[in-house]
Amino acid sequence: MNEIKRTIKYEADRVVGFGREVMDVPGCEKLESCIQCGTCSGVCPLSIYMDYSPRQVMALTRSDFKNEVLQSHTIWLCASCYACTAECPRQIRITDIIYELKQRAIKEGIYPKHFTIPVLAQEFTKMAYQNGRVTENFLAAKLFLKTNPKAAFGMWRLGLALMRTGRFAYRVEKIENRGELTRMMESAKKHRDHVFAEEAHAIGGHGSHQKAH
Amino acid sequence: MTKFSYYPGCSLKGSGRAYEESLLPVFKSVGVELDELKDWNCCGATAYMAVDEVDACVMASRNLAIAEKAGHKEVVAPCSACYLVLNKTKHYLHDSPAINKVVNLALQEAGLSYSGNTPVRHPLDIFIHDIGLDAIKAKVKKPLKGLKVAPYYGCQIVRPYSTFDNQYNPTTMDRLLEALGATVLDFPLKTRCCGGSLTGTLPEPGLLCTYILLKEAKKRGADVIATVCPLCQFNLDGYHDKIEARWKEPVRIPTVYFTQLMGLAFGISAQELGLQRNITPMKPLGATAA
Amino acid sequence: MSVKQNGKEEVRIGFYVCHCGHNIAAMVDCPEVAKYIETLPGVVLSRDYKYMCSEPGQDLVQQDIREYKLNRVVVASCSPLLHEHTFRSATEAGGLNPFFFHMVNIREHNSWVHTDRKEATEKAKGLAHAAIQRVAHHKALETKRVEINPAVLVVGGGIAGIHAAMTLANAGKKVYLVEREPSIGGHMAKFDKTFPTLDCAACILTPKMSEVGCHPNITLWTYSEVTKVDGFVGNFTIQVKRKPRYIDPDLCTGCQECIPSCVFKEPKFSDEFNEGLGKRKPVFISFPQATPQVVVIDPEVCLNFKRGKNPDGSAIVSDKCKKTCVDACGDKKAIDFTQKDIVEEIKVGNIIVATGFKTFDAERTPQYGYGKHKNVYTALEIERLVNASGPTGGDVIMRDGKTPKSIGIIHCVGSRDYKTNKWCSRVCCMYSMKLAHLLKEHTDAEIYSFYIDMRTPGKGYEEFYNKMLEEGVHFVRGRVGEVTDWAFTPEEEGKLVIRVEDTLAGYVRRIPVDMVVLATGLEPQADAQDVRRLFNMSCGSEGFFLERHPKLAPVNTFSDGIYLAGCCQGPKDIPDTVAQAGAAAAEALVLIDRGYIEQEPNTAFILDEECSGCKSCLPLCPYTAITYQEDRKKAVINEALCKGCGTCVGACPSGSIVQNLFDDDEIFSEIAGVMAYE
Amino acid sequence: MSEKPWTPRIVAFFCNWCTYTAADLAGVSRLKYAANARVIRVMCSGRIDPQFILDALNRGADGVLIGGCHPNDCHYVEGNYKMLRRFQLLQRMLGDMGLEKERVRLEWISAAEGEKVKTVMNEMVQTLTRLGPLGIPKRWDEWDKEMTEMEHQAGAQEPVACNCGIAKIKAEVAHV
Amino acid sequence: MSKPKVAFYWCASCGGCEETVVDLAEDILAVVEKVDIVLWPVAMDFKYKDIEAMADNSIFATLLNGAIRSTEQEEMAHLLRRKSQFLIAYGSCAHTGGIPALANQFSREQILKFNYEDAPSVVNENKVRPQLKFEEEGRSPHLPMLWDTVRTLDQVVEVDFYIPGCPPTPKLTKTAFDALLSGNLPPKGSVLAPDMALCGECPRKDSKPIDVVFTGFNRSATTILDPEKCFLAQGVVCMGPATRSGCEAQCVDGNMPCTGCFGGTSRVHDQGAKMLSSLCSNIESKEEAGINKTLEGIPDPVGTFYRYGLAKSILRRRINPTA
Repeated sequence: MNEIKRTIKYEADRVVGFGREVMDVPGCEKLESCIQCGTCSGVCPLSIYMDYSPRQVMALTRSDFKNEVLQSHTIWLCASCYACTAECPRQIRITDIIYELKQRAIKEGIYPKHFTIPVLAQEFTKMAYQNGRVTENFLAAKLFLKTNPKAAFGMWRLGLALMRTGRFAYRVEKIENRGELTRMMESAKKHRDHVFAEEAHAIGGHGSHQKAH
Repeated sequence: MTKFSYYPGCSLKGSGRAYEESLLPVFKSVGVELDELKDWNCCGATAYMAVDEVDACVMASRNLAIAEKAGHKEVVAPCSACYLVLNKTKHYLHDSPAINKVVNLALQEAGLSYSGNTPVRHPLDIFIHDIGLDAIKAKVKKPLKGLKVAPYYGCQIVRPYSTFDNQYNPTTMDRLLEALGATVLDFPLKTRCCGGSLTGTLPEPGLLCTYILLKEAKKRGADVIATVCPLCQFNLDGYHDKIEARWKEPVRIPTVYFTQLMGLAFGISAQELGLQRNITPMKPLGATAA
Repeated sequence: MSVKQNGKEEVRIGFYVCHCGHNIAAMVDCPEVAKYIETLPGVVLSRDYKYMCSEPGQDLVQQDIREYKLNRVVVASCSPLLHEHTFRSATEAGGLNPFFFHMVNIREHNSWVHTDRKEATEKAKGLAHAAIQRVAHHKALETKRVEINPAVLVVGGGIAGIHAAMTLANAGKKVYLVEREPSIGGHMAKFDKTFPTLDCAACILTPKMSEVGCHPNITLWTYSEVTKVDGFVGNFTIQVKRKPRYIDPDLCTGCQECIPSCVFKEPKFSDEFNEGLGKRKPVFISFPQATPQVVVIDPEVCLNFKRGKNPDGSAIVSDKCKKTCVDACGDKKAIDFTQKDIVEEIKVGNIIVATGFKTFDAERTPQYGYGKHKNVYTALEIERLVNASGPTGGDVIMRDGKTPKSIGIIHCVGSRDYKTNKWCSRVCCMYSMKLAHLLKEHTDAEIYSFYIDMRTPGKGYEEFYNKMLEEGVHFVRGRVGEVTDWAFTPEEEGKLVIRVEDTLAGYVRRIPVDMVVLATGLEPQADAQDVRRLFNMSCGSEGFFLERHPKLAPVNTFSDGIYLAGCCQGPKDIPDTVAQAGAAAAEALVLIDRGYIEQEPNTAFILDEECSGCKSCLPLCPYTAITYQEDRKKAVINEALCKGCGTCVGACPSGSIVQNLFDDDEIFSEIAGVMAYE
Repeated sequence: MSEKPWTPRIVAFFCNWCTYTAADLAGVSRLKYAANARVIRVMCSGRIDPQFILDALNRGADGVLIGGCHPNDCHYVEGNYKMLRRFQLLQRMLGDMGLEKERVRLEWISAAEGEKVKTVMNEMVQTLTRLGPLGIPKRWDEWDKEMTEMEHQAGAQEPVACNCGIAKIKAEVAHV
Repeated sequence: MSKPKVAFYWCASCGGCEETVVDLAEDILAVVEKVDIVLWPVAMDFKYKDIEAMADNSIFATLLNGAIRSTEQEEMAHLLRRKSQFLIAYGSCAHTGGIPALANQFSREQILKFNYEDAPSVVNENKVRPQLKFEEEGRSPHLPMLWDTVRTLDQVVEVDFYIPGCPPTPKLTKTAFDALLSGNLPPKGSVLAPDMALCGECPRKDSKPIDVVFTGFNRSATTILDPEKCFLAQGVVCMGPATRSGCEAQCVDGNMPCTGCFGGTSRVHDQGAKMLSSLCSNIESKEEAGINKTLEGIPDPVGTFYRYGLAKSILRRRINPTA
């Protein structure tokens, strides 16, 4: 992109409260103490491809730049190798924060267009949800048809190799008791909101509230 | 004969079936019986966590509950992603009362329950700490003399929930391979990411990760890379063409499961161990010695 | 309104609530508290005032005492540990016995820790109510004086200990300086130059060291450790264990003939002083300017100890060795393998603890490859490497024999890191830049300095930073992710690669270098906890010794007569250390020159009439202050020995032991007071 | 304060050298915690007489917190052990007297542990809020009613016919 | 002029205190000739209305023993208070609640249920309980109501003096009488017994070493007791150190440890708490586990430390009788 772009940020560009929201999610609270040292980017094997470095994503999140963060490639480039989480001198659970951001991006549907990964995530989820299992090559096929069939074409050699070596699945794997799984997921949908509300209330007060690690 | 619950995960039934094919006989020969969880379901992997943490926990916890029902106190999860997700779920259930409540309500629907104390363990952990190197040495019939192996652990079994090995410099597989008589190389990238699912979705960055690993292994004179994870194996084995095309550099080097190497050393045939499933095949043992 | 107390005396209480500027007033409605207290029986007047501890505040108390014939004073302000003394004095100046005063803590325990003004105000009322009820029971008391032994013990012979000892000795006081190592000098003796002035550490330190060595008022015991501390401020009894160095210091002339003559022709044992970069013999002297100039024999490696040591420390002399050293020493006869541990017992009135710090163990941050890649060094190793008297005579030659052309210095190793040490070590930024300068000077290499935040708060420090920028040191703001030895690009081949985000440029970078220097942080000595117990001090959460008050008593500890100097209290640089050592010495001098201290009269005593002689209290007193008089069949407390803990009071089954300042009726009325207010 | 909703009232006894100082540190560090406790300073936890604890409860405290130096760290060598020993039996005895054992709490808090003061205070407020008021004085107002009141009830009560000695006890049970 | 009138009355008590009065033996005659006994239910007949008929304060002194635990006892306490110049709490029950006050560990319901239904010796299928009022042959007698809480006399009416003990000794009783009659009295509210703990007059005092620490507690019922040695030195709980003297250590003479019937000294608010404090402080162990092991020897602290004093203790009764 060689057109000149304005890069200044005005207060109106912030979605005030976003940072707080994220930091209130169990496991994400330590973001408060980020000192922007860049260790996360320093150890991230994929940071070299990111539009914002993990460190910047942390800063942007904390400063309420919701749109910038949710539209960034960064969160989708995370391969969740947890190197950043393991190395962060402030013990911030960066990988989990990135997960949190991915979830929000998907919920709000504002992830970068024609980006395969969120689609993969969703397709994967759907398949896992419906069949209880995931059959890789079917998933892959689906994915490529949804995103760019051309790429699928580019994969034919690999496909053949897999068939040759007998690593290719010809039918979709399913669990027997799919109803059971569905019931569970339904129940989760039913209860989650009020349970979380209750817990938040129970914790409240002056209490240093519980956190997921 | 000690028994463990066995959670294979989707890959070990699919592209990673060679892992299972080698895992079972090897465990058998050291006197461990794995019985597969009845009607287990996908752990949700990293993808599900990206969509919805709570649902992901519900999904994963069904397996833990089934395991608890089965009555063996420990679950073996060979796939790194499964290992991580199941452990992560345990942590969430322990740390977040809310998630715990939701999950248990969900489990009730299925007439299941989970008490929280079912350790999820990786085969490496069990081989080293339960069975022990001496017992393994004793089983070696064909030592892997002169076979130069680059031990590759990947990320998710050492970070962040693993307790059985050092997260900076894991050595369990190193020690195991040495016990098999192999020459274990100092492989500085042993815990560096292989690119994970990116290889499929965003080839450029994904394959770079894989390329770096192959390149370094080759440079250090490895005959073979040993891995513990079906996705790593897939990445390191499946994309040689693409990588060579992209970076104009020969990187062909076979990547096999550490259990396959154990099997070979135990004298099990390559066929039984599913070695024929490698896209870049490993040379038969004798040949490498030269 | 006023009430009669126990028949005779009429209690007239003056109550004062302090705003402490906004510190209290912001969270506590002071006028309302005053208004409430005014209504309580016995309260003659009740005021709120901006700063009670100020001159006018104290005058106010004194005037009121005279004007309103007050006989009790209560002040609600900060912690009694801070200002109780101030207000007691004011009360006394007003013509009352100081112990008719009582203090209420509504700042540290209230306004500073609460968020709801109403709740905080209610709490203040409750606490004040309690004090009003309590103070009515107060009695006139006399403080007791304890003589101060003018001698001082200084523990630790680093720059802090040296400076404190010299200050006291020059003031004409007797000083015992105890150092664990064979020579004094501490870490500073290992440094090459000192920031920001770059003057040579040895040049400024060694003169002070030799002064200490020959000062008539200083008894210097190196290679020794304090093993026992008894008594209290003014009269401590100390036991010092002196390890045998197998050399008689009085006979040794420091000629060091013994060293070349040792049967080990080549030095082959790791040299601690040079951080293991050099080698020494079993008989050695730590460094040329070591004080005292007395060699040491290392029993771990000397052949004469092949058959080990006796329990008392002396050698079970073996014939394995030709004892060439003894011949070399000749008729001086200074070498003595039969030397034993000596335990000295001394009496002192004050103690200065200056036990220093330990540098962070770089292997605890494996991502930087210390101990794995041989060209990764710690800062202290570099100090020796660039030092003219160091193992390489000042030439920067790496472990692989090469001279570095590019060097990366990594800041904050074992600092600001929640996985190792949370705190900032305060000196690393500066010493890293100093090393950058020295390394550049010695090697002309390209220097990269990786920092999180550049901290240069000190006279001439920022200027030094600027100097380094001008000298062309490449500063990269970013905490290094990893140091590895695998190459991705040709220029990385055979180098150590530093992977870091250059947070200012906004790129992740891979920077190949020949040498990596880890600016390791400062942490408490490994045995800090034992030392703490030995001297009955407290430690902060990070393990450094805790000062009595961060601002107002920075060198005092919670044990009177025991002071802190230098890095044992927290990381600090040489100027601050010296300043603190001087302050500690001054604190000691205060007591010594006054000659006595007044002790809180909170001692317990037994009501002789009432004591049934049940003997229950006897085993309880840790100071054996309680004795049983067989003839009278009663227990008595020796006030001189009583430290006022009140354990016996709480345990006397017939309530026949009472304690000044903390008597039953005082505490019961305090309980009634806090509960009276809803 | 009747209008304000009930919150637990805590009497705390802190030793001068460790816990009281820790509370000062909490203040200096501006940590924030619940305002329910009233701290009474003693030189050593060894001074704390079980009578104080009972008295505090009897005067309306919902809980009592005791703070002393960690084992081995007592400024007076071992006052804290003496407290620990008393506490063990006192807590059991209070149980026999119908009090929940969480109402009295013993904590070792060193001069450096300002944070711990905060957490302990907050935890205790949470626990007591869960347990609800102890309010012994209020209970006595209730209990003492039986002294005069019940006689009136007895008088007011309708006599019931006695069928051959088998007494009707409803009345009796009614107001038990 | 007529002799001063004296009354004896009993409430919740065992009658032991009456015995003491009788035990004054020949001294009783001395008393009798100095005073008119106008009321003494244990020894002579009288009617409630006789007392009611008396003028207020017409009785010189009333020695009332027994705790107050029923409406009738309360009524009598008030009546006698009104009629007497001096009301004296006589004996442990009136003074500190005594044995009856151990009932304060339970609710009335629990007590009635046990005594009329659950007690092994009871046969009562219909679970009949005493009722307050009933009609029979035209009469309607009514029973006093049993209280939930047992009280000391001074928790019901104002008391002038206390004579402690279960029972008080004849000697204390006589000196009390002498003091009353001679009119040289200590301040109102005094306990008419020495204000020093029992060890002061204990014959075994010297047999206690100065360094007794406890590693365990023996119970007098299950150990052979050395007849010479201080009980505490034998690891047996003796309330002596926390209990007023004046009994001349009679229990100790009988080789039984003091159980504390004289109550604490004037300087103590809670005899039991004080004894607990002193015993525990001298336990040897420094770890919770070890301490609790040692304390296993005191299975029932309430019964041990408040055998006679529960009503007078700071807490006075169990807080949640149902809990």
